[in-house]
Amino acid sequence: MNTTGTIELHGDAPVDHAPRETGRDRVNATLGMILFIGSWTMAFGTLLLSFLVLRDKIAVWPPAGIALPSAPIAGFATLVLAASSVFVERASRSLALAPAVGADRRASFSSLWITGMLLGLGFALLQAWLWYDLILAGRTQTSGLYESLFFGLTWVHAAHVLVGLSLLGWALVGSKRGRYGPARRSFISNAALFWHFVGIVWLFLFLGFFVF
Amino acid sequence: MSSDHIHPEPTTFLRKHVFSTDHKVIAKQFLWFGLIWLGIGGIMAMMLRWQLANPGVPVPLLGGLLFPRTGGVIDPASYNTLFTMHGTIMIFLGLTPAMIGALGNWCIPLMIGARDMIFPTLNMLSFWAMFAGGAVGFYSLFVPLGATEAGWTGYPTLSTTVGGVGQGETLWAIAVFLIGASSIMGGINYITTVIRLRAPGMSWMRLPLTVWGLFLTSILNVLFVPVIGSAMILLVLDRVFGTSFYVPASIMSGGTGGDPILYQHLFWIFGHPEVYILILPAWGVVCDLLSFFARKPAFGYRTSVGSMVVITVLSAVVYGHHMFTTGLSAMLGESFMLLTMIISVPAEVLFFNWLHTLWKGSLRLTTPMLFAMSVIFVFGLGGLTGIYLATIGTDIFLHDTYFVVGHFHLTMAASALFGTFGAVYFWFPKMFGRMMSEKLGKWHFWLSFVPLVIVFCIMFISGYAGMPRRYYDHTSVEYLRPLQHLNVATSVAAFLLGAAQLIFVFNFIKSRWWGKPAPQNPWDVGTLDWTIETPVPHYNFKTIPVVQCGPHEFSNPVLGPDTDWIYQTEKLPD
Amino acid sequence: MSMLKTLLPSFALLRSRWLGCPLALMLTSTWALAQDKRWGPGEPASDYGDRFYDLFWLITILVSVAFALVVVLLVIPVLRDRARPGHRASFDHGKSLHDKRLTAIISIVTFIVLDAWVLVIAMKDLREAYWAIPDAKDPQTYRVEVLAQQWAWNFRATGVDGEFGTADDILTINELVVPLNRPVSFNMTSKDVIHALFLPEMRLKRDVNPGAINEAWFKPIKEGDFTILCAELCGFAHYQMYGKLVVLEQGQFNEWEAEASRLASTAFDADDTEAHWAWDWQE
Amino acid sequence: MRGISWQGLAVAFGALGLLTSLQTSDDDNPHARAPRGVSLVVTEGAYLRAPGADWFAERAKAEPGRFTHDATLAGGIGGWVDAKGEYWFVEMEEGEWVYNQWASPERLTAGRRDFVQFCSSCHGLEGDGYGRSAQHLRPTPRSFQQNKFKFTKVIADLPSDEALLAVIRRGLAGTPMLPWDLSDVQLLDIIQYIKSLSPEESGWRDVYSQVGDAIEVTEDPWVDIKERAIVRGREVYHGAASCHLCHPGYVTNEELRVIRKDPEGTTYRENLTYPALKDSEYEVLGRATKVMPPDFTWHQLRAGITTADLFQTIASGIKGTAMPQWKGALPDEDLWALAHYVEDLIVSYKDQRPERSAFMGGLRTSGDNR
Repeated sequence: MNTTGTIELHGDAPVDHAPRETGRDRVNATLGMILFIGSWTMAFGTLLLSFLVLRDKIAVWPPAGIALPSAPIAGFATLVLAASSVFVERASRSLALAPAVGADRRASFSSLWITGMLLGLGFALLQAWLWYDLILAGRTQTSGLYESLFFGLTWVHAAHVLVGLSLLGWALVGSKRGRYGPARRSFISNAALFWHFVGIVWLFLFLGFFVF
Repeated sequence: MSSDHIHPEPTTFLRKHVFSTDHKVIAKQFLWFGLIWLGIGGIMAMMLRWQLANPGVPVPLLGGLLFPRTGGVIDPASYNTLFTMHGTIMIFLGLTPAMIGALGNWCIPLMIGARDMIFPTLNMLSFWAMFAGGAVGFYSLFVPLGATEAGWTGYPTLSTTVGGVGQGETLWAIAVFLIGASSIMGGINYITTVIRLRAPGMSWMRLPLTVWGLFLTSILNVLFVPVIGSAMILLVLDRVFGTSFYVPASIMSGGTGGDPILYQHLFWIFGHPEVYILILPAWGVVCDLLSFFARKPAFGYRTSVGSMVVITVLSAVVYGHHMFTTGLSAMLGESFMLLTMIISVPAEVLFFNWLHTLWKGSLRLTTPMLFAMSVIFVFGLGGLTGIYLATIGTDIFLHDTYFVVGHFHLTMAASALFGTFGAVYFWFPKMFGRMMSEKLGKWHFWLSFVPLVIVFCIMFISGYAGMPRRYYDHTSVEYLRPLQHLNVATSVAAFLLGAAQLIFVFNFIKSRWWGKPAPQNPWDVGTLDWTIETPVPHYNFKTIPVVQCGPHEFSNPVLGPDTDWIYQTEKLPD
Repeated sequence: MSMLKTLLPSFALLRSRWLGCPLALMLTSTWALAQDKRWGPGEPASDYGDRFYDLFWLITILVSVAFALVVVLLVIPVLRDRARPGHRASFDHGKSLHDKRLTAIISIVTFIVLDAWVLVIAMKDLREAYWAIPDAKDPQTYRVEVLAQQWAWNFRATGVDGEFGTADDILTINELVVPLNRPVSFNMTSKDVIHALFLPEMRLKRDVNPGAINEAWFKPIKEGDFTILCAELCGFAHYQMYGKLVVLEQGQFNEWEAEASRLASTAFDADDTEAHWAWDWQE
Repeated sequence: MRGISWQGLAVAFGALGLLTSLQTSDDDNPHARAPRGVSLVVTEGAYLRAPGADWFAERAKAEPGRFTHDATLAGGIGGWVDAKGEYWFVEMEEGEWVYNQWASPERLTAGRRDFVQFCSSCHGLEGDGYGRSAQHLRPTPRSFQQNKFKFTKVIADLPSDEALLAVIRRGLAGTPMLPWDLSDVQLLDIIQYIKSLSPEESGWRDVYSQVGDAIEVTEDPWVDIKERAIVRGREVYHGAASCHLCHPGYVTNEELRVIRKDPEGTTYRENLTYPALKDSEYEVLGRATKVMPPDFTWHQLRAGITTADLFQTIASGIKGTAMPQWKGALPDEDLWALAHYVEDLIVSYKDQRPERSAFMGGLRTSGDNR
């Protein structure tokens, strides 16, 4: 709809049969997404705060003499997730540039996006490996505070990874079916935003558990 | 995706009335939902008061049905469940949908000149997430091993498996989580809508104050509800998966364990803003209604907005005053005491503006106006008694006594409830196309207001005398036995208060279907919602209005002697 | 009377006989209130208990004045400025410099009178009373370790030897005996859920958290039996978690302590390690 | 986007179902310990022992077709369902079972729920007397796997339902065992459940054990001559009953010699005016604890301090401790005299600190009592 709001509409409420996304719609969608991410930042901020508070209760960090999750796997997972984010972002941007650069951009979007998704899947597998490793060593979430923190926080994060992957998949299917494309891309850019958010959260978890 | 694209009006019943994306339908859904839960929560309060006044006497009417194994007597566990669920229901399932869900959905698009919320599907989901939360919460009452018994604050370790092994507490946490998700969805929607869909000319300083209140509430919702969401996730992990976030190791036997106090921090980081989440829309409504019915501009519009903003900000940093007896360090305690007290300054500015709005007005004492004015009284009483609780010296004695119960019921419960009543009486004509009975409305007002003040003022007395809250039976302790008269008196007044709500129910139902048809603008008010016909058409505004003046241009001399108000779409004469 | 009529918009209601019932009930409740012999928490029995009274009544006076102002300002327009033919509200957005100044002045006055005043006294109270935990090394200080549980208070005093964790520790359940005019210092923790030690006559309340040790203290200045309550929801028998606090004059107390210690050593079973729960005193 | 909402709702509800179905199991619950005996999974919140499971299993082997399935799975607890669909808690057979009670699955289930809700914080989820709040607690909460109860005031080892009900209603003074405000229906259900916690072949699940009758409160022969009762009680206490062996003796050594008619020069136990710590059969963590016989002028008595209460307690003795059953060992007349004497000690000296000091001090000045 026109931003000035002065169009006179006659009779019944008008019907727009061919929804197209205007720049205004994109701003709306992005604003909504940013608010959502802001909100979820508070949620994960809470978890990280809990992490810091509880970590402070343990005299030696990480606790001595117990099996710890493998730092190399986690580090590799971090890189994979970062790469995934980069691919997703490039894909999303290639769509935005599409009208200017040419139609073949849509193909480039697909390949970049799929690469990003596969990397994301790879991250999920690495994450599963981390858990498996720890469980093999006899540590589960009930073993102690460290394990509670590790399993609890990574579970919540993994749930978001799964949601993120579903969103990416949904966007991919939508773009294949022509539901999303250069003219209607706010879902795609929002999915990408969410994916970056998931990546940033992981970064903090990684720093908390493996670096500091 | 976007509300700018107009879809045809749905024709199937399911799409039109159940899974509708129309903000007006959703507002009505929220209203009915909220009112029903307020009723359930109210009945629970009545049962609580019954037990306190007559410990161990079977509850009349409902007792045999609800507590067959005890012959109608509320047993201690059921009593705990009742007050826990009373709090949870009133806050999350009663006031939140009725105040924020219904009022926000109804007022925001109509008052800012938008055709719908900006994310209609999200809006629908918001209601159904709330509904799911309500369903889970209700179901939790009937699970084996008892419903939640840990108080609405759900402090661990009482809320972990240490204190209760049943499913009820888990379901309670999930219900709170779902309701929180609903609030976040609503909040995102409201904020984006207010930012993006204001009609041309509707500048920030021309927004009705109701919208301001709802907007600030939404900000608090979006920022602080996730905190309780996370706290609940950790609680569920502790309960279901055996983690130890909140379950500490024993001092004597050692080991690593979590920290129950962490939950208190998280809960109150959310919990204190929640108080303002509930009260800010009521304040907005009161600001507007006072101006509308005093036929006078809202005095000090900018300072009112400013103080609401300041309170919104302050609400985030004062939560520690709920934990003065927990064992906060002296430094933290003093800082929180100072910050809490500072809240009285913006609150005082609001009071000043409200009273000044009435001063030299031309007061039309309709039912909505009476409720709006009673908020000044009730919130004044509740807010001022907050000073006792902000001061650590007095709080140490008064903490967790009935004084606190009286205080927060007056501030966040009674004020928000009366604000909601005022709003319902005010917008009912636009919502349902019929007028509510003024006569019954005034009966309802007086019979609610007087007992309500009595109920909670007696609580101040009994709290001052040292009566702890959440006691099943105060006569079990010799020290408290002489105070039982106070309990009886409170209960008598509370039953009156409860009975008075039947008038409202009757009035609401009768007016909804058999009331007098409402004119387009029964209250002579100029905001955008009253510029359109009743009932409001699909997509509200055929033409998006262009706003020419503020919402409160009452009795402006330039309007001439014949009229004292002007629509916001009209230009003030020079 | 006309004033009253204007006060109640629906004054006709008053004439209705139906209003008689609720009015009668309200009178009943007022009567019930008047039956109460004890309207307050009773005389304080600890040396800092008076501070609570003083602060409470100071705040009450301030708050009452503020609330009276609000009510007066609320009632005057109702009586004076009712809508009537020919009456028009004054048009005032409250934007003038004068209004802004007034707002600012009232804000500052509120802060100083309502907040700062109370704040200063409260801080003084805190530092001199609640947070001035007595030195545990001072032999005058009577130390008690509190172990709360669902639904009882376990108290442990050192006994005559002044050491925790020895055979003569005095262990009591739901009953605490302390000497008169000596500071009593608590170290408190809980086995299971959060409790709160509430000594209403002593004006003392402190949460008792599992997994952490909280401190509190008071100094009894009256002999006699007093109340111990739990003030934090701890399950459905919360209301039954109460005990007795006995304050004894020093001579009697010494006698009591010697005898209790002696009996405690008799009951002490060195092999039953599970029964020994004292911890190192924490400052 | 429209489609998502439906699927989203479905997924949300699915996840919800999943979450609630995964309740804390034994492994996850740090407070639950490895269950003894047979354990079966029950649905709501905790593993509980299924009493009788193996007994019924044997039965079922002997009589194929008699029992069809474990009632735990059918929502009951600790019992079996027979071919007719009836739930069997304890089999009635040939009248040898003294306590042939039949409890419906609903009743046991309700009892278990109430037990878990109200009792398990001290008595443990399995009724082993070691819940979280029982840690460090002396005297220890009862383990219902031991079938021993101190203050039930009955003749035989096992108390009747009425006796247990009375104990729960009255509470045990001076311990965290509260006087419970629950309804009779709830309490009797809990009692049925407690009985089902007996281990194999013992307690209520032993063919030969007996449920005792309550000690009858006979007519008090001393009702108008209390002073004489006290004098007589003092004699019995220190003489025939020799209570002073465990409880404090409230006499000097010389007086004791006179009462007992012992020759000059007889010595008695050291610290005669203090109680002596005694072994008991009450186990916690596999180890028997000791109990302290009360000093009537000092300690709180658990089971009531009226003359009738004291008479019943003395007559029945305190099971599992050194306090024997005096009914039969002494004539009722003497039991009443003892009750009067003890009551007098309580009334005269407990909480009467100066009087007590004077009294006990007077006994101890003789030197040999210290």
